[in-house]
Amino acid sequence: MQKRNLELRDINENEYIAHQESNLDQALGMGLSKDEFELICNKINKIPNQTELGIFSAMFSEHCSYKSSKKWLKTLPTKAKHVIQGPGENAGVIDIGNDQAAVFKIESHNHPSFIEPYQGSATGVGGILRDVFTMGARPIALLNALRFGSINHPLTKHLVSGVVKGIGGYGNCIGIPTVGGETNFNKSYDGNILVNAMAVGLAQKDKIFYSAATGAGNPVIYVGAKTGRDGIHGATMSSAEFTESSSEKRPTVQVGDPFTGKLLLEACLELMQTDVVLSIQDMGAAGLTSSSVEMASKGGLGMHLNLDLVPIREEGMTSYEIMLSESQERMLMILKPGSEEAAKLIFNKWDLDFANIGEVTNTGRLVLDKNGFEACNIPINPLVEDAPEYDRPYEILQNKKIIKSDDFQSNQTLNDILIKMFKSPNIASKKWIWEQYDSSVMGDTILCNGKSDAAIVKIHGTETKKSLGKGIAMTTDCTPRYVKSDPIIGGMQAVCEAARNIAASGAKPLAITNNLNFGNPEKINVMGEIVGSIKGISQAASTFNTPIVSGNVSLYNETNGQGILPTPVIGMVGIIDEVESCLGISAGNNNTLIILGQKQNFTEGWLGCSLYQEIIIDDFDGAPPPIDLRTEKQIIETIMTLNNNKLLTGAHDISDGGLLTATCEMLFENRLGLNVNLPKTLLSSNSKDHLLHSWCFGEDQNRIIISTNESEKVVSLLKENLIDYYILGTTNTSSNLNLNELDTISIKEIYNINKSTIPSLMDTYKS
Amino acid sequence: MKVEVNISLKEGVLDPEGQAIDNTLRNLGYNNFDNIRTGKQIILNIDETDENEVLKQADKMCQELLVNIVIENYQINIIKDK
Amino acid sequence: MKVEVNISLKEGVLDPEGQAIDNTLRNLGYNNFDNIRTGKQIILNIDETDENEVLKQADKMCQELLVNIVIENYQINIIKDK
Amino acid sequence: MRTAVAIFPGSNCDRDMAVAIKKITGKSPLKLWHKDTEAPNLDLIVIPGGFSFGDYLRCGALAARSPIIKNIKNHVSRGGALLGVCNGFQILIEANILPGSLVRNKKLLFTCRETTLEVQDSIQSPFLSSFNTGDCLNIPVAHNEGNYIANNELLKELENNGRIAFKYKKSSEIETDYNPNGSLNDIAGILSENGRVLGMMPHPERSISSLHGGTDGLKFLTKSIEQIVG
Ligand SMILES: Nc1ncnc2c1ncn2[C@@H]1O[C@H](COP(=O)(O)OP(=O)(O)O)[C@@H](O)[C@H]1O
Ligand SMILES: [Mg+2]
Repeated sequence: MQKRNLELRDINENEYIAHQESNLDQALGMGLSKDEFELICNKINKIPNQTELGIFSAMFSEHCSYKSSKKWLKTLPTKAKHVIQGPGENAGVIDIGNDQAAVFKIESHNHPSFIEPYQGSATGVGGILRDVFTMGARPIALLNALRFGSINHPLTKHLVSGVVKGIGGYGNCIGIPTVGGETNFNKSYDGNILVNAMAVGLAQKDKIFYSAATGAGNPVIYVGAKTGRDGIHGATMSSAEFTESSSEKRPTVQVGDPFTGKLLLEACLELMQTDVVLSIQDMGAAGLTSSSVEMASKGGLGMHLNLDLVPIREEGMTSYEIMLSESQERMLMILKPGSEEAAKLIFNKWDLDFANIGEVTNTGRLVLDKNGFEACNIPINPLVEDAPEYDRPYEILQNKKIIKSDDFQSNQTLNDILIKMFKSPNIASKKWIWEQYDSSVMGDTILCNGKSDAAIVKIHGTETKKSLGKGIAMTTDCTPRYVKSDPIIGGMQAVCEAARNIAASGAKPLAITNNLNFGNPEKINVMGEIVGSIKGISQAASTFNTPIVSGNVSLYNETNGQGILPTPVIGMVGIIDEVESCLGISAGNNNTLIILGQKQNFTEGWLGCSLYQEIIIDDFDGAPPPIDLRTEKQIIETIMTLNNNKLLTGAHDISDGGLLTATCEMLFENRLGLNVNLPKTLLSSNSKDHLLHSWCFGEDQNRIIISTNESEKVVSLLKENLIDYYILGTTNTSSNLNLNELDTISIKEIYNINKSTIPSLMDTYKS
Repeated sequence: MKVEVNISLKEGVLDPEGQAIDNTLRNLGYNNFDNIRTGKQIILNIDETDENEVLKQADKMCQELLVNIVIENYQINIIKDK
Repeated sequence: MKVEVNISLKEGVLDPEGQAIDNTLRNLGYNNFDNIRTGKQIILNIDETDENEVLKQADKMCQELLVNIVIENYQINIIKDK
Repeated sequence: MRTAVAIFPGSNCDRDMAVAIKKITGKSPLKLWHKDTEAPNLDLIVIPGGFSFGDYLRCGALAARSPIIKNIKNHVSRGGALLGVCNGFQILIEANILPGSLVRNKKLLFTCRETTLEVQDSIQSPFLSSFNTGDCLNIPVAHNEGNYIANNELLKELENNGRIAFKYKKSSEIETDYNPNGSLNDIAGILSENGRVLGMMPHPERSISSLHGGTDGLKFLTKSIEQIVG
């Protein structure tokens, strides 16, 4: 033994070091705890060498093991008749009829995007696309949920600019349309921005590919880009809290190469047309380590790889570096034996590396050779099965304080408030952002960015004589203010808003992917936010029969002890049978606006936790607006019925900023006017009256505004079904929003403010 | 004084552009070359006469804007008029 | 031999990137500079020992691919190892 | 009608263009791969949009050195019609099939949006002969480098000899943002000397449905194809 090691040292000094026994200090340095280190030694019956330790530390990281959240993720509803594949694979899969399936997932790239906004967000998009096409699906749409710090924070504009360029840089180049998403600003994200990217793909139902390895002796194939020293230990880094000094310890940043990503996409899909791929897994976080371990573990098998055969970009890479590299645009596959040559031709055609690096074994062990020596030999089970699962203490804090409208003594008019609303980058048009995304490539985009509450992309090739075809609707939503004040209601609300958005675009909600972004789970109230929102999400998702089929968890979003607002982002997918029946938000002239879900005698709106409150007191407080899941479900079903009867011209849900803000947004495109039908009790108020303000800006839930030119039929249908409704008025061409004699708002003026807020904020910042 | 800032990717950082150029050159029949790396160059005049002062200012500009110090290295040269 | 190719826009050709950098630097409070121009740098090894031969080959690469001679100038330097 | 779409690694509007052509001719266009050195006789070749070779070095530069380009040049010298859209336009310029340069958008931002194109008073061209000077088409753009530049001499040559096909059109006096990339004289597309090669930044293939993007692109492509067949 001694002699062989000496020989290895002669071959490669660094590789020799990687083969040496590790110790507790090194384990701590890699983010493992003392208990975890001891567990590892016990389970593998030896002290791991440094490569082995690196592999354990990656697999035990929060990012790969979900050690803080696993217990609770298991409680999510994940089943329904239309679910083909729930959580546990690279992406979730649902049945959308016609033997087709939608494949989708959301994933965070928060920490990398803070360090290097362009590359961090670009590789986030690349990563989520690989998760989707690994399953055999052609990606057809991208969305993103972004959270930045206060717009006045010195880093914010730099981060916005870089992240938006990075998302566009990858998505535009690879040629998948970016059709939706959300962007919000809050000071809690000053040091921890959130970049969550969602991808949706389309596959044949009977041609889904999975990651479980099969068949001892089958070849293990590496394809894609070469391995470099990119982002080594990214998985552990993204699970650690930021401190001042972490900017010093920066690992090499991963650089996205969307061009190679495009080649990999085409090559993989081309190979998948044949029947030689037995299993396939992308190399995401923790690269070759997590892909090989997960494939082997899911198949209950082992893997024997020769790392000398891995295509590398830099000289002298050690086994440790090869296993932990997070170089982008790579995949691992198990092929039918004998098919290697034919498969290789496809990858060569696309100028990609193709290497047979080992084989599947039935030993249940991960064995790695390097320079003719064994660099790693460990059982696979403990890497996955024995990864710690914590039952962390938690306390769900629910703010029950009711804020009454007369708590606000504002001396501002409705017009003043509306101007402030649309000067807030949280409400203002995000056109500056989405114009930088190619939203129409692939030629199937029907509704996107800003035109509707959810994006709609046609399913290619489903045209019939009668219809332009079926479509997939998608959206991402979360209102962190609500989650902070009451995690359970906040979790529910995110699902409700998503479902409402899908329905308001004319589609039927089907299933969910979610991205749980939180602070440090070792803090009892942060853990409470996690548990609470999972409870809320579960209740709402069960009510709508929209199970969770995939997702991602991002914890430790804290800087110097300051956590982000809890942000469980819901990505929802729905289906529309005939895309021509889709609904945008813009009302036409002479349309009647009717609020579904608003009682006739409704006069006091819910201002607790509202954007109105944030604008007046620059903070938020009190209980969030309550949610009634049954009502929500009814409203969603009602709008679907109304639309099936072809009674609607548009729809828009009431959310951030309340009724008046939503109304303005419906009037903008055609610069229309409206005489608002105010409840009698408010007729005698004045434009600064707090009760009137609460009616206009309250964020009471379960409401959608519809526009129609068949108001009588709509009303009779609503009455028949006992749905609360309130007629807001009929649009006209005056461009004025009149609230009786109380106030007149110029839609043109608000429209211009809405349009110019973000460009003018970003214009003062260049590059 | 005329100053030239040469900006290159740090060693080990992927240079997809360099790779693509490498491929095309090979397709065009070149093959006795290797190690292509791409970089940027920014040339400007700084209105100072003291070399040290010029270097100091250029360095500040690099740190503050011109260079992405997470993934890039840079080098500042004073260009002497010929 | 290591070669550096510096590629710059011809005089009079619009340099939007240079303009944007100029603006931003001024916004950041710099003002004693002018004439910012941006360019590209390509560094590669050519497997030849004769300087003239190296320059000749590099020049051919520039003409054939690396440079858009309609709007760009270029200059080839041999980098001597230190 | 024999049509083909040329595909480079990184092309991403090839399928969209094929869908549009099939909608018009009823037949899918042939696919030419960038390494193909032989191609049958064709009436129209389209170089679609995308990011050929990742847009590395200069947009279109690496694609313009592909083997297929020789073929395309032969096709042009035989009098075949050639359309380059977006990245296709960039490739035509890099391949010296059309003159001038396309540089970064003035605002240095990728831009995806609607534009209005005005048909110019041009030389005889199958792409434009069904339109009148001053006709307007609403067709979207999506690009990072569509800022057309040319020296004075070339600009004069283009303007005076009817080689400008389209310009971005200002719809009102106050509109400042009508030109999405800052191109010289608002140029959106130019023609070869004989009018049979057209390079344009806007994407007609993205404007073929009344539900999204309108149908002006379809109208343009349909009329072009009719004229090419003659
Ligand atoms: N919040 C969540 N809800 C449901 N499933 C989740 C959630 N977070 C992660 N998952 C599932 O756990 C699995 C591992 O996800 P992840 O570690 O993000 O994969 P990757 O290897 O692509 O990074 C996936 O199947 C994912 O869908
Ligand atoms: Mg994955």
